[in-house]
Amino acid sequence: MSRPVSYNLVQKPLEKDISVAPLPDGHQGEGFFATSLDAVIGLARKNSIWPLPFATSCCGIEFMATMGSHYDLARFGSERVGFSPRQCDLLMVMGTIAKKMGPVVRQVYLQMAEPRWVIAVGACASSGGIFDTYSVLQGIDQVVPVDVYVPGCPPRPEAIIDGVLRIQDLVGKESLRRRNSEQYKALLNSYGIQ
Amino acid sequence: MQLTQRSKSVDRSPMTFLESLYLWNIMKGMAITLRHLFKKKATIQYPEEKRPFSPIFRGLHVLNRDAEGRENCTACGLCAVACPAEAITMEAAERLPGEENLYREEKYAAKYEINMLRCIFCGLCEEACPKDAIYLSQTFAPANYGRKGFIYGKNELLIPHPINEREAYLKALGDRTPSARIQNQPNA
Amino acid sequence: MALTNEYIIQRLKEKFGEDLFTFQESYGLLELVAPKEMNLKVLNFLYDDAQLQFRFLTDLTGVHYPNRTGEELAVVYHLHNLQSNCRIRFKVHTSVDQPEVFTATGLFSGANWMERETYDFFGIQFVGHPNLKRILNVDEMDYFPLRKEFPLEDQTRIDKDDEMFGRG
Amino acid sequence: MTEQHIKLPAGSIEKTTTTLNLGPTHPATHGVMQNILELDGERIVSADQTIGYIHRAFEKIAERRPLAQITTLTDRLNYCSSPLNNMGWHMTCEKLLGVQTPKRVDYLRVIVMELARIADHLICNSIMGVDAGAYTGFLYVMQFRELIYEIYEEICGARLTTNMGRIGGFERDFSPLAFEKLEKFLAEYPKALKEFEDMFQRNRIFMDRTMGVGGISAERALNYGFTGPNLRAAGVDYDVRVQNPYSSYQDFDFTIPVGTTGDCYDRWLVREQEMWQSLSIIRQAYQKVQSFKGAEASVYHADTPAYYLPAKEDVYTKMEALIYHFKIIMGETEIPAGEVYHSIEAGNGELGFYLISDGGRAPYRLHFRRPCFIYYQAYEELIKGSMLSDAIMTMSSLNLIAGEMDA
Amino acid sequence: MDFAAITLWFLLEKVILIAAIIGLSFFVAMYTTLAERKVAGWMQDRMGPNRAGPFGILQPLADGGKLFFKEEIIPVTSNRILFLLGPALAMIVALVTSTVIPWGAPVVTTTGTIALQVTDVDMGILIVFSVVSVGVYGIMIGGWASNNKFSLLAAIRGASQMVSYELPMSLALIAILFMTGSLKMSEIVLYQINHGWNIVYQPLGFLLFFICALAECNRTPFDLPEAENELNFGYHQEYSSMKLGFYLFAEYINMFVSSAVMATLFLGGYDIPFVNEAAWGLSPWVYSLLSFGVLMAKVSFLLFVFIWIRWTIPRFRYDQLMNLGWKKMIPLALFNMLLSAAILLWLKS
Amino acid sequence: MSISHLLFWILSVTALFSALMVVTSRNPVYSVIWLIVTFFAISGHYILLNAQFLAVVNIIVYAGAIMVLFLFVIMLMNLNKETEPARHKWLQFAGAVSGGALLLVLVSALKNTELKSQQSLLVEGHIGLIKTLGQELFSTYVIPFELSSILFLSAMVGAVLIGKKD
Repeated sequence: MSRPVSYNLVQKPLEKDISVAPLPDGHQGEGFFATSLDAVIGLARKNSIWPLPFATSCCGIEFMATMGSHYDLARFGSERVGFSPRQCDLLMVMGTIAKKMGPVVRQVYLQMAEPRWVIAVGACASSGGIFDTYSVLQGIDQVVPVDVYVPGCPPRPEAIIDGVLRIQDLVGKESLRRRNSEQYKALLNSYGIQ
Repeated sequence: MQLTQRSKSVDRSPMTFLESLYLWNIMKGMAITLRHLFKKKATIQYPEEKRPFSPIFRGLHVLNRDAEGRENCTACGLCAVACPAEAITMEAAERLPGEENLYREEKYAAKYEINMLRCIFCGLCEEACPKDAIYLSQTFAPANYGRKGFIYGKNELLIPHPINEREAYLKALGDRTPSARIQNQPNA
Repeated sequence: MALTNEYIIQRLKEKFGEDLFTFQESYGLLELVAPKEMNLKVLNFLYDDAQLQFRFLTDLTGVHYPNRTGEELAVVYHLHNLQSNCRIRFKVHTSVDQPEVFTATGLFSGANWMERETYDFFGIQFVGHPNLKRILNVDEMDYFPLRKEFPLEDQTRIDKDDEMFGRG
Repeated sequence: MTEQHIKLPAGSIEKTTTTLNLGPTHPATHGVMQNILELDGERIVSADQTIGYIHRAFEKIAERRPLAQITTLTDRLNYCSSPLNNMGWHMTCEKLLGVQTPKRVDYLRVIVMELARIADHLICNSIMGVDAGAYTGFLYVMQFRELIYEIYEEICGARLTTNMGRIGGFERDFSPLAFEKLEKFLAEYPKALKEFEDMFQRNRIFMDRTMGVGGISAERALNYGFTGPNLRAAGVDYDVRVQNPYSSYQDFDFTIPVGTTGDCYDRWLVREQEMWQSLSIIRQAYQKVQSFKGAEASVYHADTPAYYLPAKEDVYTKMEALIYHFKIIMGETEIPAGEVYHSIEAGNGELGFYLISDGGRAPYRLHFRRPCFIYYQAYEELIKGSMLSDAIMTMSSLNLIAGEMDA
Repeated sequence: MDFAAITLWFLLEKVILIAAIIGLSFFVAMYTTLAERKVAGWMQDRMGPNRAGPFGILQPLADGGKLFFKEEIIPVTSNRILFLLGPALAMIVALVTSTVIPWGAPVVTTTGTIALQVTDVDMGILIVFSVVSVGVYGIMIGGWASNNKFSLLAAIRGASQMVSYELPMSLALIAILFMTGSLKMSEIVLYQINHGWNIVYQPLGFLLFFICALAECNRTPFDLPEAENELNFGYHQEYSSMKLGFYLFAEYINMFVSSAVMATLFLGGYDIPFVNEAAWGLSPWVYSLLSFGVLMAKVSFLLFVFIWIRWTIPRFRYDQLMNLGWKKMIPLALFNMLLSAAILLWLKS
Repeated sequence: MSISHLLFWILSVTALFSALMVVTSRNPVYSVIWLIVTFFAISGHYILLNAQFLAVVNIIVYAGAIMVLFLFVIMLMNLNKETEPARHKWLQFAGAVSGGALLLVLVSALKNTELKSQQSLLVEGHIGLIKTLGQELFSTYVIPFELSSILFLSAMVGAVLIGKKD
């Protein structure tokens, strides 16, 4: 049973992500200073993403491999994993989130300092995966806004790094004003977060 | 309690005087870490360097075509039944006259969608297929920003047409000699 | 000294009389079924008897048989005599209306959580259990999910097509 | 600390206890579990464990799935050693269906299972080092877990949740590269393990942290239903591989390491020694696999057309094979009614599968005896009266896997 | 005190010196964070940060920039003023310690002498101790004000640990003072230039001092106030943004300063070993710069040892730490002190 | 006004203000912190008087050790505004009276001392320097010094004994 081809090289376009809020009208001419400050801070932020590994199950084990010597997430400046939500920039939800756990995820998200990003690693966290059951939350986007989804059960470390790279793209492009924008507030409000 | 003849006590000897001084074993540990400081690093710098995957690695799916470029899938639904995550959805359609160069058999999948976010890449669909139609590939599923970005339709799943899209087909085929496994893969 | 299934049956019959139990053997494992009132007495006997010495509770779980009227729920104990390496399976049945079974926590500390789990899944009330409350599910849950009549699926899922070929 | 958190025992204003909530997202609760500790200073007065934070209803799902699909569930039980669970599940099915596996399959399974055991123990022991504050040893041995994953990838195409094997054997023979990587592993791992031991085993700080911490007597451990390394650390040499050999374990020569006090240090040593034993078992199994000649040397599954999927070429060309193929995939195969209990020695102890079949497509009821779930209830007894740091060492030395615990 | 000697030039010189030292402290602390991550990476067979700039040299700037623009969270249940005071104290104390360290040989020019030392008071080394003893407040106040039980536990651990380890530290130091006969840092260095390094005569003293320095800086194996796997970063758990940065930075500045103190007390300060540099006839500026470089090399080595230890060994338990401090370190330090005194008396008589 | 004067006044005001704050703060942790500020101000005075050793020891012992213990105890006792019981009126009154009495005694004792025109009288003296202090302690005052050390030793032994009781 050999496979017809080795790779699926179709590039699925990246969906426009929910977190890049377009600038409101009248703010177009930002001036050189503001835009370059945005760029510099974006660059700083993107190279210093401190993750909070919210690892509940299998994907957490692959995250260990990602932190390990072979893949070394530290190269992106992200090895300072913290379990204190205040100090982290990126909530990495890895593994099944049961309905009992849902409020905890939300609580952790609420405790994080802005700007914060969320990445749902693996099938369970993103959509419930094979656990379409009474006790499992069908995707953490029901309780917190998610910026990047990483498919796989569990994703390979390469895929996790790919997810982090996507987050880096996001972070690098983000304007300093985004977190004060109406769109962002509306997004949070849709999750009941003031 | 002794149940078998095979038990053997672990070595739990009390600390020797040297060990109780802390320093000797700490030095030993430090010598080990220092040795590693100069060792070759194990890291594969992922986006630039890539590690070869096994030829049976279970990554993104592909839908097969036969040598003339006709789709193999007949929408029998076995893969969907075999899928533990219930991630495969399809709609069958009858082949119309004049479409013989598109579909191999009289029935084909008009719609074939896999929700990669649900998929657990267990490979059961590949095993279940009786028509040489669905396979997994060595490409891992990439991350995306929204949930819609993970519904892979036929466009994304079908392999390139072996005649009309020769170049893409060859690229997807990859170098399949065993020695190529040592080299890096093309960009996924 | 090897324990044989015949010997166990004999010992039990000596102690409890001929027709208290129904015996069955499947895949080499002796299975005995007793009335639910007797479960502690039987477990105690199996534990204390100098020959039997079933002192290791391997497993405790429940099963739901909705079609067997009057004995819908079963509690299954797997016991192990480590010294002579012999396992038995012990079952009691109870009705779904009055699912009360005596607890084995006095005998086996390990039974505590297993009974809580069984309660959580099937609603079997273990009489005398020190802390019988839900263990895996949220406390607010108002049904016993592993009973056959309750659905498995999360009702909020929208992204699947159940029309497909006999699954579900 | 606000007032409501402090309980004053009657008649005393000097002694106050503090409630400390360890988990469910505390760094030391690998996976998710909650411990509500009552502390007097740093001493633990009482503990209350809450679990179920990743309860996924495995047993309910299993009632809807054909036997083959349940393998994917067992992967996610103790995810540190998925292949062990896979093999255990397949053996349970084989017991129910009455399938005899050829010797070569047994030995290949032994290789896979012992690799998984090494991966499991290795995570537990190295994480114990991390919880004690030394991170580096963890990364040294994790490189070899990576190698184990590469071997898995060569065998089945996945790294962690392997979905490996089928009823009756494997889906394909091991590739030469898999054996090559296995040889590499056998050659390099002992050195790394030795180095890892050198970093911790006789280091006084580590010994002080683990010796006499979280101990349990053999009697209490048995009463709590301990199995696996945690029971053996308490001095009972109960090992399913020896007591009820499965998959031809009787053909192998190995010893069962036992401890005496059942404390964290003993658990660490037992796991460490078991890794050495596993290595020796893998060597023996690999030799046995190599000793097969001729047609036998390429057997990788039992000859049971009713339960083992036919080869793809036959499916495409032969009618009979196609019918079997459809029957197996749709779950229409003849499954005898009956009740089976089968257990294997998993990374954490006796992993039991209690399968009730009514002859239908899916099990009528499937219950997993999850060792973690059973021994975690002893945690309060283990840590009572010790210090907060001890509670953390005890937790990691028990190797609690939330996925297995909550099922 | 004599204030008559204060001239504008003197003030200017000191202001420049202070600014330089603070800048140096920040720079070294920043790059110690990078060094820690890189060395840890290399020791663990991996690369460490290498994306921010070539070899990751911009990594500290990225971290700083990020922290600076992060939201400041002050928990509602915390005590606002103390919550702010904690990191500020930690930072100030860390910076003040460096005033009495001679950073290089004095520049002796024809017009006068410029000491590369902010102040060369008689009690030099005691000043260090007094500042260090106050250093514990940053942790205590910060941990308490967070109103979080993990932080409070960490604060208590930190306070008792730092107070306990100050004692053997000062006892180890007294043995040095017996030999040098002066508390002045500059004279201690001069003594070593003339008589050889103190570490040769006081190996045990150096070891004790080094262990205490580890404890005072909250480094592994004494990182109990942080203990990420037990107390989840302990006292600074509730801190975000630059306040967290202050705490993290203060730790590295402390490491830097204590390395400098150890280098000065035991490793000959800015003395260049094995050579008689005075005979080279270098210009005073070059010579001073060279001696400064030598001191920095010693400091870097000690910093490396700090990092090296951190990534090798596990941490103590709280009671074991106290046992070690009170039952082993203090008697050993006392023994060392008495032994040194006895030997010195015997040699002198 | 010379720098010494200026510093003297600044330090005096700081010392007095922080001492007042120690008494008036409602939160005991604030009191401790103000007390530490007071100690620093007093150490500043010592330095003005060229008693560097006393200044440093004052900080090491009082600010660095004793106040740490105070803070320690206060943190553990969890004295908050909410938990602190309201004081009786007459207690406050008694406090004021006894404080006033102490002030009276101090004022009357100091009334007849001769005020020097120069505040920093000891500027030229070297009594506060470590060498002279040591010489004085170990020659003139050797017996009181040793006596007090015995007193401390016995206090330590007593503390250990009390601690062991539990």
